[in-house]
Amino acid sequence: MIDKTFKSCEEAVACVPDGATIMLGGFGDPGLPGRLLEALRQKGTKNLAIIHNGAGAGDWALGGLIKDGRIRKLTASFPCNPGAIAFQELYLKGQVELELVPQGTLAERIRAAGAGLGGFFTPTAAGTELAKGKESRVIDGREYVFEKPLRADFAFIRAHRGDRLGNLAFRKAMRNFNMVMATAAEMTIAEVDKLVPVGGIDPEDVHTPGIFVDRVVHIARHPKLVEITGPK
Amino acid sequence: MIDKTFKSCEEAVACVPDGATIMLGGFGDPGLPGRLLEALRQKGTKNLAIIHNGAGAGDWALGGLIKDGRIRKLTASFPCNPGAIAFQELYLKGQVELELVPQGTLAERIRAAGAGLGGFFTPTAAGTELAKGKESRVIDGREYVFEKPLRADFAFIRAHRGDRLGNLAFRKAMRNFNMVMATAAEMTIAEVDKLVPVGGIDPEDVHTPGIFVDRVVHIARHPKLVEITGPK
Amino acid sequence: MKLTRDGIAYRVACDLPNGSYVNLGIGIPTIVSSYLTPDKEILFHSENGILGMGPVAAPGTEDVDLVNAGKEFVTMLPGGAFFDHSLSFSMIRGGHLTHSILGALEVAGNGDLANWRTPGEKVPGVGGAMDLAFGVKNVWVTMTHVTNKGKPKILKACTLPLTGPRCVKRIYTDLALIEVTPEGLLLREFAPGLDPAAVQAQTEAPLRIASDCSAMNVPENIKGVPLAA
Amino acid sequence: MKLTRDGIAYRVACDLPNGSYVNLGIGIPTIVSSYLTPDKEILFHSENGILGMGPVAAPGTEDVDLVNAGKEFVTMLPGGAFFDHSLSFSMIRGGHLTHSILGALEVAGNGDLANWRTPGEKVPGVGGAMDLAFGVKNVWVTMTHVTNKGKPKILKACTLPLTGPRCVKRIYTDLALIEVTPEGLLLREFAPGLDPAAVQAQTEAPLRIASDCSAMNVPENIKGVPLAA
Repeated sequence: MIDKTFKSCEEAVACVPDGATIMLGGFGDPGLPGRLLEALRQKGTKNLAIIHNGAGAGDWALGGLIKDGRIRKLTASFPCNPGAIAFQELYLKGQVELELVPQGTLAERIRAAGAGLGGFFTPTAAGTELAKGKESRVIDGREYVFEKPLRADFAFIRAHRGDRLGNLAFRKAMRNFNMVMATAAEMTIAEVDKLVPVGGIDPEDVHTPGIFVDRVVHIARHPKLVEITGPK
Repeated sequence: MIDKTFKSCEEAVACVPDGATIMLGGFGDPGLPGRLLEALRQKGTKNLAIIHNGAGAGDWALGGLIKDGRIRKLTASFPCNPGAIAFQELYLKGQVELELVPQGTLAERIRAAGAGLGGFFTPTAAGTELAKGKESRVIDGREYVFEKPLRADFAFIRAHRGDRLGNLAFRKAMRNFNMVMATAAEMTIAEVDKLVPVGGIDPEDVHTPGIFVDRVVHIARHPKLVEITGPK
Repeated sequence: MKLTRDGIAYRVACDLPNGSYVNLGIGIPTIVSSYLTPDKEILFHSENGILGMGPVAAPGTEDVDLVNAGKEFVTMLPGGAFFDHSLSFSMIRGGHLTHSILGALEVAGNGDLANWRTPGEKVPGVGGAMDLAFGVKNVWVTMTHVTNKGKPKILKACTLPLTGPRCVKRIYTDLALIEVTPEGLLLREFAPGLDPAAVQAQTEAPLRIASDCSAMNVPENIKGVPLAA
Repeated sequence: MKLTRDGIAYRVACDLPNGSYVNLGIGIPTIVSSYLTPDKEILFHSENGILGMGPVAAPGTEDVDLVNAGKEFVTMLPGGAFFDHSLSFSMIRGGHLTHSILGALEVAGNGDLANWRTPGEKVPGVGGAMDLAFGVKNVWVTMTHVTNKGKPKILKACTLPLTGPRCVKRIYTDLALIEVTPEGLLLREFAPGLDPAAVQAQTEAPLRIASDCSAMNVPENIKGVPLAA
């Protein structure tokens, strides 16, 4: 029998070594695997390279890891979000590296890794500061920039429902980066709001098939993330 | 008010000119827009370039169009399917052009067009006969082949449910090429088994958002396609 | 007279055709949806995987899993859809959205747009701005015509790093509606009480005057909210 | 003795570990799923957008919207999923499937595979064969050891156009189980009643003999179906 469930976030992240590269899903709170990150923070793991759209907020989850000085590099599209004070302090002191990637290029580079591609040409950023040093090519009269796939050792994601096979279903705006990140890491660890029996997610409703998911942890939502309307 | 519905397949395909390039969804019968093709056949449209996984079967839909000599070119991965007698006869007489593309590369080239990319590097076919004449590149120690996006003037697709905004939901194995093709044509025309009111497809269950769909025709399933178990 | 922020948004809303698929940036653009007339059906897109987004959620009805690209709690309208970032940016980059309404720091006469790096800013961030600038058919800018210090923002050439070259199609400001054409900027409308010369005086790039150039038809207020003052 | 087609499929089934994600090609590979023991949970993939596929549908229970890559009506097991061609080939090309079980016309000592162009064939077709050959971690070939005319199919070098270079990891035939290693082919097992020399006699490529090389442990029949004859 296949059983990808883990009893706790602590057990699920126990194998993450110092120096690991971690993709981190979520956009704002929806789909943010905050409890996995908090477990990693408690464990003391350091020297991490994080791939995420923003730079965390406050002193919880990614914000907390950054505040504790555990991050050596951030690959992000929008690290200047107002709450990302911890990152911004470190960045201005030169204590953390930043790779700035346009949001769509970030998603596409992650998808390319998961889809086994060697890279792609995107029009986004051609001729701008963010294309400096990158190969460009005119294809059918338009200028494109070459972008390489972006992989990670781990992907931390959060879904609404999951089963022991690793099948996941998201809710409303939770899908965001979680679906592509699940495909692009050596090991994908999912935090789920609800654990359902196999067959509990209709095959039509599986957003991320279990083939992409290695570990599933069922954990009640963080108190900060109170469900106001009822879940589906 | 947005209303993308058309009363009949004849009206929906009336604007397709001779010489058009048409993407054709479906893999086997599931998701095959056979009634749209039959309407095109009745209209007498000719000199068509078709992009489809196979080469049709028998003398209905794509098989019928080919038998009637309306196709100048086929881009496909598997035109040697046993039923594709009409195509095979024409091909052996040199009366139709064939561009043979591995199935995954076909799907990915169509997706690249829909996603606004200029092309991508795929490992598939590197060093084989199907990569001859194509640019190749070693990236991180592996050989890749450069593939360009594949667009069309029209995409003909079939879904199970649709609404007047063009939102579509498929059933079981109907999704296949339909979802990427909907994104890669100047005009996407969908044949749907059921027309539902706006809101009748839950936002979680929309597989192809209406932004990708221009015309929707509600038409009972072809008699050959009898539903044996009940639909969802 | 000048248009207020609501006035600029109102003027944009008048021009969005029925059936548009629109991404609204932060700031003035977000107000646009408030001024759509009920005869038009328009679908709003959010980068984080939403099409058919409704207004901001009323207090007490927020759904914690439903935020827009600005992290505000929002609602859905019937006929909407959820999807992931990959498909969301296929919609943007692939040219499927019809309109991107953005704020700007500078726009040049050739349509160059600069809106991602502010002069004093120390931590850069680009978000989805470049994807929108490069991908969407109609990039419409909303902004004040000049800076706080009265300096023109519509320039012969941008001085800040570009978001996208030659991408802006229209500029909606508190003073004017300007179209970007292959021959340069074309003044289409000016705020009530101004004239073309007054607009040109606050614009560094040269303006051609449309043959039917006229004063904007914007009411002074709607439901008590001033549109022009 | 030789293994039957069912015997080859049985031998493959013995080697598939619990938790595998497997794509089965047309022919002998499709029979593999019949010989899995209930202690193993294995998910079968079909190129046209299915994971967790069950057996072929019983007559009268077919669902017209549910076919496999061979266009047969199939069923679903609990825990399966439907998706589109794009995600389906991401699974293949991205290395997510653990096993691809394919038929072959020729295999070379270095793992080169030829299975897409038959010698006499006039209309070519490749389908998903190349994507599987290039993308999946474990490409396992099932075939008869020699052609109808008795010619070896395991060659020093393929003569037919390649499906993929150096992709085959194991070869399961009616005569042998051979592993492809960086040092060439390694004979692991031979059919009951044969010996390594008899296998080499029908194999063009040189075989090394595994230190634990032994006769296959395959019953003569299961539920009345002969596995070896």
